[in-house]
Amino acid sequence: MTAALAFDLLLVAALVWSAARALTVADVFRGVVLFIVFGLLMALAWARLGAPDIALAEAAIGAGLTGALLLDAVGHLRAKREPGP
Amino acid sequence: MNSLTLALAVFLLVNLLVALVRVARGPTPADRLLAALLFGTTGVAILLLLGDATGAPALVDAALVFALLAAITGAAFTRRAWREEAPVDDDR
Amino acid sequence: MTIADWASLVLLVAGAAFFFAGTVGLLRFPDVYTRLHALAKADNLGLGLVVFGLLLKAPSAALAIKLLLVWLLALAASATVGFLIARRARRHGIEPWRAGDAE
Amino acid sequence: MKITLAAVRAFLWRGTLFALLWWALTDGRPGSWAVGSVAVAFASAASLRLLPPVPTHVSRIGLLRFLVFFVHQSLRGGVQVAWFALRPRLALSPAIHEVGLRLPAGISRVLLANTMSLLPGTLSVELQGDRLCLHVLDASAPTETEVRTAETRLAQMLGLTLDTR
Repeated sequence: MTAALAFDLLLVAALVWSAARALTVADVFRGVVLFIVFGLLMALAWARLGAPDIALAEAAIGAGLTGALLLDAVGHLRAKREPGP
Repeated sequence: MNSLTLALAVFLLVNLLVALVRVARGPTPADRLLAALLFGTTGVAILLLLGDATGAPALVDAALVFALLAAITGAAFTRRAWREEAPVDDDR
Repeated sequence: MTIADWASLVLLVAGAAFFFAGTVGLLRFPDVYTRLHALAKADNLGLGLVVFGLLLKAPSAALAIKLLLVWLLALAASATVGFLIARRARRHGIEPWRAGDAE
Repeated sequence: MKITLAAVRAFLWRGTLFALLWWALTDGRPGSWAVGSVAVAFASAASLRLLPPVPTHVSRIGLLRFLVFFVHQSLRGGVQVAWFALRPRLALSPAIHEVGLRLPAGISRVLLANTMSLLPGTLSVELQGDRLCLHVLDASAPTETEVRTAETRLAQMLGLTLDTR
């Protein structure tokens, strides 16, 4: 099954790329976005590994809720650093 | 037939990854957050095709969660994270 | 292959084509607003075609309802998020790109 | 919340919809209804609290016509964006248009703003009172006419009267 192999290789490459970028990027906001991207790609990976239940949990908790909380935290950090209107 | 849906899934994954270039490049924070929308539609389509190709209908549930959380992430971003004008950062 | 199989195949391929167009638009269009157009329309139509393609093969009514629900949710999500992002961008003073501006 | 006939009707309608949803989500497993009936009841109660029943009547023919309109227009919208994206020369002429709405205030305007985002060439950017700002891909397109059509279809579906001044 070459299509399956191609899918998995692409997915792995993207996973590693987004993980590395999320850790090394200087801007916090971009780090958070990359973290969300990583979480969603990870959910796809779980789906490929035959674990739809974990894919569901990863998408819901890993990317969705944690992502929203981190975005909120970024907002608070920005508001604190530069007191806005 | 199954191999064909799988091939389409690969095609969509390539699409998704290429579109991530836009997310990585920006230039505005909103451009980056297009990732949420992107996974809300392209990611869902990939999950549905995978579910069909591998005969795992449970993936449809995961697709539902994807679509729901795209909305939550987008709302959290616009309501919370992007309150003040973040400088339009050009990178690299 | 039956007629339903063929129809499903055509719908799936057409859906993928619209996803491709959406991606091209996302890369080529000059500003946030136009990119949102590409995502909100091309990708949603692509997803709709994929959903209907899979509907033709759905083994049970429950699965069919779930597939339709996925599409509805994705439509609502991208319309809402697209609106929120566009509104925020406008309030932040990001000017829409106009014909004649350099990219 | 006062218990009115409208509230009871809305409760029963929404309860039926949620029950159908539960049935689909659980693949109709009979064992799930012990939890399901409680969940459906709570969901219906919560939905009444968050979105109190409005005195509108959703007409079935109107709904059908709106769906046909919507599917047809989203096809057009997708094809149009695809054409813009794929043609060799980028021939966009975007602009921002502002249109006054004739729909009554409330959920129907939000619904219209969301619908417009999915129709060809338009993207809602701002909804303030009865003004809707749209970003359009083609400045010369008859935006106002398109909004009017969508408005009429929505009003027909929800059984609302447009404020024609």
